[in-house]
Amino acid sequence: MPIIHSLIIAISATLITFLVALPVAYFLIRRHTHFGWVLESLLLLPLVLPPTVVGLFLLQLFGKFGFGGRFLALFHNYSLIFTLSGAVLATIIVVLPIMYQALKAALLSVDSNLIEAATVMGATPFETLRLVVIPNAYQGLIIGLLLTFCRGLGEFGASLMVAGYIEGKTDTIATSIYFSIQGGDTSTALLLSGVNILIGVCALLLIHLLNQQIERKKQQL
Amino acid sequence: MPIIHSLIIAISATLITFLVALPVAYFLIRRHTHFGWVLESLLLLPLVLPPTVVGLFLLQLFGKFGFGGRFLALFHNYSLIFTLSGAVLATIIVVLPIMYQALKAALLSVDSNLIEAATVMGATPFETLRLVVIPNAYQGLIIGLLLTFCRGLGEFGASLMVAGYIEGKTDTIATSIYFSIQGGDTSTALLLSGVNILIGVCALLLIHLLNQQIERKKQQL
Amino acid sequence: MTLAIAIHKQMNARQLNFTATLTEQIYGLMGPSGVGKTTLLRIIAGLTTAETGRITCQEQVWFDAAQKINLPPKTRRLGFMFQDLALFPHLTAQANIEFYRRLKAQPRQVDTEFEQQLITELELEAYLTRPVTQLSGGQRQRVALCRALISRPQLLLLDEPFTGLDDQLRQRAIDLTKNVLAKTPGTQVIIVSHRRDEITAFTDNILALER
Amino acid sequence: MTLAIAIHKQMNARQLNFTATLTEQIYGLMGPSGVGKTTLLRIIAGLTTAETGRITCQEQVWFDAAQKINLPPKTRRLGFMFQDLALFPHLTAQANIEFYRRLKAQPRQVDTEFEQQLITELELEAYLTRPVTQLSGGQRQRVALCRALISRPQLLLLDEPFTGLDDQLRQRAIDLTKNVLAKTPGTQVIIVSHRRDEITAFTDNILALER
Amino acid sequence: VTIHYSAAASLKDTLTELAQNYQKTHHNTDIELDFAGSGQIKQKVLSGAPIDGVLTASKTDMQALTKTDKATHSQILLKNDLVVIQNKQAPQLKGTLKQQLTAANKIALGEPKLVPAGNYAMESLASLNLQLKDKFVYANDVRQVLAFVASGNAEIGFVYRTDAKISDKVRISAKVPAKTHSPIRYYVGVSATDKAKQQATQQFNHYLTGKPAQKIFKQAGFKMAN
Ligand SMILES: Nc1ncnc2c1ncn2[C@@H]1O[C@H](COP(=O)(O)OP(=O)(O)OP(=O)(O)O)[C@@H](O)[C@H]1O
Ligand SMILES: Nc1ncnc2c1ncn2[C@@H]1O[C@H](COP(=O)(O)OP(=O)(O)OP(=O)(O)O)[C@@H](O)[C@H]1O
Ligand code: MOO
Ligand SMILES: [Mg+2]
Ligand SMILES: [Mg+2]
Repeated sequence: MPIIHSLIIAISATLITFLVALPVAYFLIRRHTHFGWVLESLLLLPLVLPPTVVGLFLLQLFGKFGFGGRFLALFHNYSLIFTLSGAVLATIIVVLPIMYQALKAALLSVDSNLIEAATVMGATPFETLRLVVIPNAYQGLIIGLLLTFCRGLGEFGASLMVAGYIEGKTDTIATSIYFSIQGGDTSTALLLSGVNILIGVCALLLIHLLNQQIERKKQQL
Repeated sequence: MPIIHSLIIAISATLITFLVALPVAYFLIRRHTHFGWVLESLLLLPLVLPPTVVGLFLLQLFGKFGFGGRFLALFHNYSLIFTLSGAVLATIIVVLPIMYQALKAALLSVDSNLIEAATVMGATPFETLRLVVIPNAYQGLIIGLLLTFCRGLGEFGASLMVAGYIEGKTDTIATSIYFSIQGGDTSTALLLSGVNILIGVCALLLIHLLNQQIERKKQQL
Repeated sequence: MTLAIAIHKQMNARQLNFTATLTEQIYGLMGPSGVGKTTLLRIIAGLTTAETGRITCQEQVWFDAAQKINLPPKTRRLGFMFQDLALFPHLTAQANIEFYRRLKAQPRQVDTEFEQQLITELELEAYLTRPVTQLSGGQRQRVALCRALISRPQLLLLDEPFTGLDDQLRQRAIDLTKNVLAKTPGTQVIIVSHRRDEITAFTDNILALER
Repeated sequence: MTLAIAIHKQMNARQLNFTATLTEQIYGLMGPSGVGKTTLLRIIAGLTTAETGRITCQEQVWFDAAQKINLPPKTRRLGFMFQDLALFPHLTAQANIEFYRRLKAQPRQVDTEFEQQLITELELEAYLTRPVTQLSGGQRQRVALCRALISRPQLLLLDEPFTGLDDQLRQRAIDLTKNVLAKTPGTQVIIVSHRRDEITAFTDNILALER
Repeated sequence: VTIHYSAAASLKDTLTELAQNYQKTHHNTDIELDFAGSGQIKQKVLSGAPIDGVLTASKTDMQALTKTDKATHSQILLKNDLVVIQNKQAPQLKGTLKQQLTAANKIALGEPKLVPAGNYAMESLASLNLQLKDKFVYANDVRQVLAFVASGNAEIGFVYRTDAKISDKVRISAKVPAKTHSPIRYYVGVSATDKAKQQATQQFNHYLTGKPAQKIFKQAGFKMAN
């Protein structure tokens, strides 16, 4: 179970941050607004704070008496706290800065001539992003995905705060490792660490194979 | 004091990981060795494991009974545990994967034609790195530095394990935040969080100004 | 099309003043290196903004510094062959040429027969499935020319389109371009070249930029 | 210099076989677009590896497929002007030209007077302090030529060095290159061009590549 | 001499004050205080961290150390009580502990293997014959139990009496009878290997059991062991 939970959390956090950060980064690079400056600072926040603090903040916000919590309670008395969705949310907040900065670096590396060429040809900003920027930035984008996914696997401070450690419901590999180590159960901890590393290496391998595929496609068409 | 400690830790961890990761990433990109594959997996390790676990591992390695600890004890009975150097070491291990992957992405974005041109002109790999690759990858490099520095500021799991929380000696902003929250001292926690955010935003600002400087130099020479 | 623009700062502190009314279909643009030919095309395309002036095209105001009008490039219905080509390096020759088809917002009719003819005339069949990064200089040049010609724009801007081709290919490319223009009378074209013969093969309307 | 090489795979499955012994100082290399001119220069420079063959230069084996000898490019003492220029975009024109001076491992004597002369002849003074990204196509072309000529190499490889220049500048560049070569008899040169007149201005030794 | 003293995190403020007082009169002893969870302290000592004095919030952690001779001279220092807390914003819970617990949807407690308070809570629940496992939310430490209750998402949580004071968002709704769990004791011990440090640590431990120290401990809500 912890393995499945971890995978759910890491994968959905990666996908969601990707889909959120990509348009934001793209938009902010294209126009240098002052608003962007504020947003970037905000985005750094979860990085400079200990994850536990981020978790505590989210707990208060989405708790029964918090603003977010009361709002969500309007929908069939829904609550994020002590659920897997809560863990996903916490992880998203923690990994978002990494994803954002990595994507920004990737987008910045795309030759502006290509963007101009697409624009002149009548491409909308979104089409330019999809057809020109992403394919040319893919190496950097993939590294951003890898970093985010792996950090999502390892994160436990914030999600433990928001989702708690409920066996069979919100336990993840990272929290299980943490608890078994603290409880002196080194063998379980080692086993679970091994699992996490394996997942990480699989992700790396996947990316490696994907890269090779793309390179081969380019070369031996 | 926590502020100074945090700055020492974050800055030295950033610099050291930069100096370590840059040549490694450069070397591994130039030649596709199988060894590199193993190294990359190893480098992912601290990312997929909870920082506390990384800290515990370091504690065992550099403790009285560990291999590293016994080795260091040969030098005037030196010990890393409960020292600022220990915190730096722990932080380095935690942030190294982020630095490495960010640098890799930055280096990959440099046009290979330029590297060929430098090579033909007689540049050694190191000269090529210094004169061509770094200046052309600087946007990505700077983002790597920012990410690493900020994560270093926020890290506390691993360094708490290795260096403990000793007021006036190894307390950092992140661990102080953690303990004030533990003690219910929310106002101190908020204040210290503010300090950390301020430092983060200053780093961002610095980078922004630096970028502008470089751009202006390029444009209005 | 009427043009009256001035630009100074974005030209390394050189001065470019240019005024013209273009009524014919084909114009050649000549001038010494660094005089501002590329800059002029970029201004017309909306990629660089002139400091003062006004550009209109078929009753439509594209640019007016005084009124702060500046139509975005994508609505100007252009074909632009860049001096440095700006081919999409992640795509094959064919995908570069057919890039227009993937744009949904501003579809342009590209008929397959016409495309086939361009490709054959420019001797590109054998390379269609290759990524453009694996093509020779001259092959890339032809892909870029093909990409610009195929778009059937309102205004076609060709920046040194025939450079780097051997005499035989150059002649073929010139003839082809002439053909395309003859078939699409609605397309106005400005051709930049440093060779007078390349221009006179098309037209006697020469716009000269001088220092 | 003796050359005997064959390459197939890295040329999009075209075939390139080339054998020659170069004893004169100046050679022109001609052939239709895509035939392998650039590829040949890259093989000589060591940037692309031929499948079979052998290259020697002044008694030194640079490449031997059978013996698996392949001297790295940096020890071949080359000057290479690339078809796509490959200027360093982060540097000014001057810094690009003087890039050699910053290389400590293989210093080449660059005398200031010589450098000054090249810059003047190529009309580059006014642009020296500009980043190359802000130069026009022809200006960039001249910076690249200047960077290659200044290096005083053992072997100079010029890939379409005079393309994109107007007649006047082209003539000046050709004369200048001739001058430089006359002053440095130790430098052997291979000039790629698609224009016969550019080659014959230098030499009658034409290496022709055919399909 | 400088001694490194690792203590349970819940004693941070009290012990910091005591160490300062102690150093005023004992100029030749420097005390490096370091705080962590009891389990973490045990881990650190077992991993060979250079710790001279330990103060744990549980018997089992201290026992793990004395058994392997990693700590000596262990002795009980303080006592504490287990209580259940609820959110101040919620209506005051009525009824016996048993009723309160069965009525709750979510019960927050420290992970038993890790947090001593969690372990005691489990003992009590067992002796009260309550099967509530599917209501448990395990927390990393006491603070997290407080946070869970303060956020309103766990109706009830187990903490020590002294911890209940940390947060002003919770109130004690019931006491857990002391006889339902093994006694809650704080232990001090000596882990130093160096003679001089051993002595200095013992002296400090002795000071902690003395009158002036007791007063300060009492202020924080602890009871003395004897
Ligand atoms: N981005 C830029 N910023 C500042 N100055 C520029 C920029 N691009 C070009 N210039 C300068 O503007 C002038 C005109 O450049 P432009 O590229 O229009 O010349 P051109 O007529 O196309 O020359 P060529 O025939 O060499 O291509 C040149 O002096 C050039 O240095
Ligand atoms: N990296 C590459 N991988 C595979 N094939 C390539 C690569 N580069 C060039 N080619 C192919 O090799 C052939 C020779 O290319 P080359 O660049 O040497 O031609 P060229 O004689 O210089 O032509 P041009 O005058 O157009 O520059 C071409 O058919 C080209 O498509
Ligand atoms: O920095 Mo953490 O809270 O140990 O993932
Ligand atoms: Mg131009
Ligand atoms: Mg070529």
